[in-house]
Amino acid sequence: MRDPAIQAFRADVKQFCEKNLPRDIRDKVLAGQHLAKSDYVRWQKILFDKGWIVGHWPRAYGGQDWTPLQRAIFDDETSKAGAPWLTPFGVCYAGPVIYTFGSAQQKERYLPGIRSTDTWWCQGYSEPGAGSDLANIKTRAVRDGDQYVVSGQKTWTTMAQWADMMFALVRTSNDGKPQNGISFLLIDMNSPGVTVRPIISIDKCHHLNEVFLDDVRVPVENLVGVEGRGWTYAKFLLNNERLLGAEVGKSTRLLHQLRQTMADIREGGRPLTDDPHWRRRLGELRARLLALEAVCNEYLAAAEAGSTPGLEVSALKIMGSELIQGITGAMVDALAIKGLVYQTEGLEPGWQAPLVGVPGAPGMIREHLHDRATTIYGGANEIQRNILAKAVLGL
Amino acid sequence: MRDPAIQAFRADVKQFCEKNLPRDIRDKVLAGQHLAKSDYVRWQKILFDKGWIVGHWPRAYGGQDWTPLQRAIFDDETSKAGAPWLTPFGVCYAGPVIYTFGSAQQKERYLPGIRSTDTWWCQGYSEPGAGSDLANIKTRAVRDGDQYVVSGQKTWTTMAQWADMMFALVRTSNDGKPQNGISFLLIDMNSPGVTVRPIISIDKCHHLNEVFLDDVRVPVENLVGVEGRGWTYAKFLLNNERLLGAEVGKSTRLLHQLRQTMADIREGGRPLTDDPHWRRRLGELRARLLALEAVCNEYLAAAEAGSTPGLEVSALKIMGSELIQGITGAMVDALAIKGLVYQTEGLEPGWQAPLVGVPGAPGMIREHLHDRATTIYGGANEIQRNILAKAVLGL
Amino acid sequence: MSAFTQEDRNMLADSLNRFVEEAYDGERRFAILKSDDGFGRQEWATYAELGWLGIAIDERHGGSGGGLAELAVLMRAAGRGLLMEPLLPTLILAAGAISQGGSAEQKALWLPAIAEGRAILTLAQDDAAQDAAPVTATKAGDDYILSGQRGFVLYGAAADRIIVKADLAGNTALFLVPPTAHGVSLAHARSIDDRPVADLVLDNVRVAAGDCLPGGDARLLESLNQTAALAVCAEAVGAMEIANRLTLDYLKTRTQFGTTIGSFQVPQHRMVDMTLAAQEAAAITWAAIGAASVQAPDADLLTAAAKARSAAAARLIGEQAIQLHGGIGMTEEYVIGHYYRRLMLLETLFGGAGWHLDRLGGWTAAGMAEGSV
Amino acid sequence: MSAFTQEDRNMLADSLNRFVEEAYDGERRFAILKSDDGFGRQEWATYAELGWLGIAIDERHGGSGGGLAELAVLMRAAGRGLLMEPLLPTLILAAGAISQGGSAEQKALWLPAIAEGRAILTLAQDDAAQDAAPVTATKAGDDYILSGQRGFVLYGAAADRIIVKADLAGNTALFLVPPTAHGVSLAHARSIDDRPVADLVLDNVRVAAGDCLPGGDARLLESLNQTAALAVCAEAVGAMEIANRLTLDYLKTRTQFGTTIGSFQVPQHRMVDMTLAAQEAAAITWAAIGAASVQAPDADLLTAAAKARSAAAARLIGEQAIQLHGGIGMTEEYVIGHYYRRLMLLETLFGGAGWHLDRLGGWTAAGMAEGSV
Repeated sequence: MRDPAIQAFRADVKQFCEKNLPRDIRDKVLAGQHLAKSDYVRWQKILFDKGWIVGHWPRAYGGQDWTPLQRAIFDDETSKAGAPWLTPFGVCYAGPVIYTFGSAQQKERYLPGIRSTDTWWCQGYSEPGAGSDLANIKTRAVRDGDQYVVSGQKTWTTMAQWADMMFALVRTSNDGKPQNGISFLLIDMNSPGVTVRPIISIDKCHHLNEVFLDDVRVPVENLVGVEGRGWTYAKFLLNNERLLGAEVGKSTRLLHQLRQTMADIREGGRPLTDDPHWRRRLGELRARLLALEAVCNEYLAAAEAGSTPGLEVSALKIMGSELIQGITGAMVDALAIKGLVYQTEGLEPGWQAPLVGVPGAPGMIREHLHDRATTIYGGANEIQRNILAKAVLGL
Repeated sequence: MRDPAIQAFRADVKQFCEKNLPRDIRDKVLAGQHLAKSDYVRWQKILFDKGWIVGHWPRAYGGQDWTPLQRAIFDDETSKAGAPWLTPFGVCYAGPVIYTFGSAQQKERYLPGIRSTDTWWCQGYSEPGAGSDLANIKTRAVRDGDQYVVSGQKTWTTMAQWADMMFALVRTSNDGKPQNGISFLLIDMNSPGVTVRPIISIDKCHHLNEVFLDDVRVPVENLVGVEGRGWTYAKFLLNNERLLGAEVGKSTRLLHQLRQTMADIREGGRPLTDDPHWRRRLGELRARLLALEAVCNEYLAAAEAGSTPGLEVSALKIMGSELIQGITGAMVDALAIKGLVYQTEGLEPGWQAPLVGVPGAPGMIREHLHDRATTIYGGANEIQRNILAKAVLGL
Repeated sequence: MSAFTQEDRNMLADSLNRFVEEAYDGERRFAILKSDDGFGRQEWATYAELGWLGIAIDERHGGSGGGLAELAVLMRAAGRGLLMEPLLPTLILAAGAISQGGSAEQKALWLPAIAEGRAILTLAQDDAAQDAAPVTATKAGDDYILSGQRGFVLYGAAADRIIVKADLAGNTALFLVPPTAHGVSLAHARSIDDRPVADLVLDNVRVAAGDCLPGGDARLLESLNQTAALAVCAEAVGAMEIANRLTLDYLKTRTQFGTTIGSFQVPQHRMVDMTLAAQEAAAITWAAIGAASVQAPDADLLTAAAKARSAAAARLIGEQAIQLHGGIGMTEEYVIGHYYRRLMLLETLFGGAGWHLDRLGGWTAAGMAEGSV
Repeated sequence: MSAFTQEDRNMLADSLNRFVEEAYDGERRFAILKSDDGFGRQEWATYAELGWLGIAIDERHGGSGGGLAELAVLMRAAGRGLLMEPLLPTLILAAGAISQGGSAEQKALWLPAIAEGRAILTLAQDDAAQDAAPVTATKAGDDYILSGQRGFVLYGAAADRIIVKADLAGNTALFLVPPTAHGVSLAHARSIDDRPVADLVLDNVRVAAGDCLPGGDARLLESLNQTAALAVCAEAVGAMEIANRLTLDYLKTRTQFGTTIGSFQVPQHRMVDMTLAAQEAAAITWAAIGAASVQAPDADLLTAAAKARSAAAARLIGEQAIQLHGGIGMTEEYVIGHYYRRLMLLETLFGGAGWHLDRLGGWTAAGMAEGSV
């Protein structure tokens, strides 16, 4: 990690963000405010122009062949700088599956729009009866000539309201093991029969959706790879993303914000940073963050050395998500009674905090409420512990 | 709990202890030092003379028909006063089973010695393969004329080294459900074939033993109740003791000691009682103790009102044992580096603390190490949670 | 002290629970949430009719002469049903302040109005707005002039009177301020559990001498805050009961990997811990309420313990209720998240765990009171 | 800086682990525990032969020129095998003090003796005896006179020299004191993990000028304590590895209710948490050792984090290893309780979690150093 080339790369990313991350976007991110689709697109196009949005892709597909370590540094530094979440649906999920398993025609048709964020993707995995238990998906795709007829319901579909395309797991067969009958399909969100219904989450925000698929006709050429192998491709994706689950960059940014909040809030005339309980709590979160970084660095070093991906994803997901909840929980505790007013208007850009409440509080409360989901999505932490018990410990 | 009659009884017990608990015994208890068998006997005989050692027994058998609440108050106040543990093997376990299920001859023969502590009893339940899983006991009792021939091994047998008699669960049949073939037998520890081997525990002390039973001949008249019903009698005992599992008295005494230790230990010139972290930790333990008392009082009130015993034993065992570990853990943390010297000589009565270490530290370390077992014995807390999940929650 | 017997309280609890289950269902509650008022005016009238608003008001003033124990029964039901109405500020804070510190005229004017549902009152004391100027009162002839700011005034927008804590020449004083008075402005918002709250700005507001509470001193306020802390504990007990029940139901019905979630040991043990936590919080809460009702010497000790343990239980139960529900627990449409947010509020109101533990630790360090046993 | 390559270190670790597994078995270890010395003199000679005692001693003084990274490899193995020998006081504290603060003569005299296993040394600094009088040194001609007390001197009874921290006219000074010197008395005891420790009383002990370490100042001591904290972390990493391995083995073999304990989900998840905790503690420990080895600006920060996380992991693993073993875990005869007690010691030595977290929190509150990334 102390390698000069690596440090130089880190400095580059940092400096680039300082110069090129639009101030208005950064301010919204740091205040925890709503971002418009256009904010995400604007920033991702800036990164596209720099060649970085798909830095982790192979050069053959327009990438830079970044190592896992570079990828992690890029993610860290953009997060810390206050960049928006790099929406992964295109560049991390759909793209790599398409260039790895897709047809030449699919590559030609979809990769350019993914790179430039001209096409917005969403992920059609979860269903009402298949959350942590993905193999249980029920959405059916029945072959009818040159088309699949797709019917079913997807849920928890992040940002589907903005999506042009969905990559979806669908059931093409009920024979054999449940995993075997699943296929990977690219669905145009403008097709007749696609209905998107918002799900408002407990932070009062609209990130999630239900997507109803009602006899949606999808051309056969939108099948990625081989019919019935969708489960394999989905697992490939999971491994692909294994080292980012720790969200070190996000935690670092949030910890900075916690520290600032502690300095801003006074109790009995003293800032919380002077309170022994709060100092120790801050120290504890810092220690956990430093340790998580150290674990990531070990994994990354192993990945650099060419070791095959293992079960890091589960370990990092557990540690990372629980740390984020630790930090946002501390934020809300620091706000104390001042944080019990949840002014969702405060999530709108340009909002001027009135007398009620504390500036920045709405964003922190939103983050806290939203992040209750970090231990649930992507396979609940209980499932991750099951996986580790079985696969790593042999229990 | 604010009933004047109850408060008067509490005051009586307290006053009696102040006057009659021998100072030398109390000092050993408060210092966490070793007690000799004679110390236990001496105190229990004092209580016997007062008629209190079997206060919870029916009057017909020499008791006072105490209510569950009186019983709990007696236990609380004696513990707080620094009385030795009221060894339950005779007066709480063997006695009640014998007067409830035993023959006239058994009552006549055994109850007097139990009341007066002239006979020392031990409990022969656990075996190497049957700890939390008691139904799995293997010790065999085979009928041979007027005798049972008993072979097997008991373990974790507390104070067996002092015992004249053991009440034991033995297997008299292998038919049907494992619980059904278990019988309740009274075994003379002086019989040929009984071997007691000490188990030294991690506190370096000898409380526990293995008891080997090698073709031990036990007269048939020592069978309590009906052959094969031993499991029922053992469960009866469990319910009998259900409200003492919280060990409120012991926790109260230990919390006093923690507070004293915090006042004695100085860091940076200030006693720990002035340290904000330590004050909050003490407050937290106090809050848990007050809440545990409140839960006990609710159970006791229900029992007074004649409600049938339920699953309180599991709930109180979990809360009580985890609180005790919380307190002794805090003691060791308060001692910090000063508590890392474990002078077992300091457990001997009359020992004068030399320069090394802190007075009282050996007793506190012993207590801490010993109390790691509180969440294990009597059915590990994991088992208690299983029981509650099934029986109370219906899971 | 209370005119109620235990049987009366049980009957009260039964009728409250029946109301919550039958009349305050999810649909009605969502409609209330979305209304401008943020609470049910119609429900408030019902509560008055059923005599609930007067349970702790003296019989001379149209109440039924109960006390904290009866208010706790009411607040527990409020927690179970996540009631949105201003029970805490009106019945506990304002009626408490007037009953204990008001003049005969103030009592005669306001207590019947509260009991009959004609008046909603609240109390402004905490300084929740950062760096807000504290409220000061100065004497001006027979009147008082109040200036300053107060944050987090529960139901400030709906109140007929806001009882404002002010500093009067170095002493605490309480004033009945009409929100329509000249110089009063209110900024409205919603609390994290969707209740209407407000920040209050007083700019040279003139208050008549008759609107100062003669007994409105610091001791009264401390006693009110103690009572309110226990009312909040009781409300949390109710909310935890239902959050646990919903979660247990979910464990029993939701299937994953071909079996119910509740058949796995980890969710089982967690549910046991949530159940024990709720039981413990309830026991210490009722113990503290019992002690406070008779002004027992250990009332402060037990109150601090109750608030601290109930806060710990609220956090465990709130967080794990969401976790065990999985995705559905994250949706606004489903009610468990509302229990979570209500519990977040209750955990913090009238002192979070840390504050109460610091006090309890200090008392314990100074010597363990015998009164506690 | 170090003469070792990563390959060298791997080879060192292999040979250490082989020794621990083959030569330092339970039987031998119990014999050592019960011996008067409380550690293996024969083993000490073996360590010298194998070159382990000199790994961090300069090549000019008969060592192999390694540093903290190599000592960490050694200490990790010491933790795995619960070694009883005085590695920490001799190699880290005493050899460290002499290497960094000693005169040329002191180095030439003591460092080869240590490397060759001819001398055992320790350092007395903490004031573990309550109200003990601190050690003061006064100049008396060319000599010094030392008086005072020090507690918890590791292996004080076996030491050929005790390096005593004393106050010399307001400054820290270190002196090499022979335990046989006139006026020195030692009270012996065992630590909670069975190691010989002593309290030291110095009553007008005369020490020659040549036995004062010229560079033995407060900065040196701070640096030694930092190094020792990391050595303790490395030892804890080793102990946690084996405690986890033994517990996992037990879960896989012990049956209850007709199946292995490890087939239940609750023990499974707890074992996962223990594994993750050990992994985390190891990662931050190696990161801190890497930083300290090159004196990186974030070394202090990482050291505090390493000690705090390793303490938290040690507690979780120690306690749960016993809990998951059940009754057998409570017996002195079985080794898991020995791991527990060793971890208790390591958790506290050179600052427990609280102490390090307070520091870390203070630094973080003052500003998050960029050097940490």
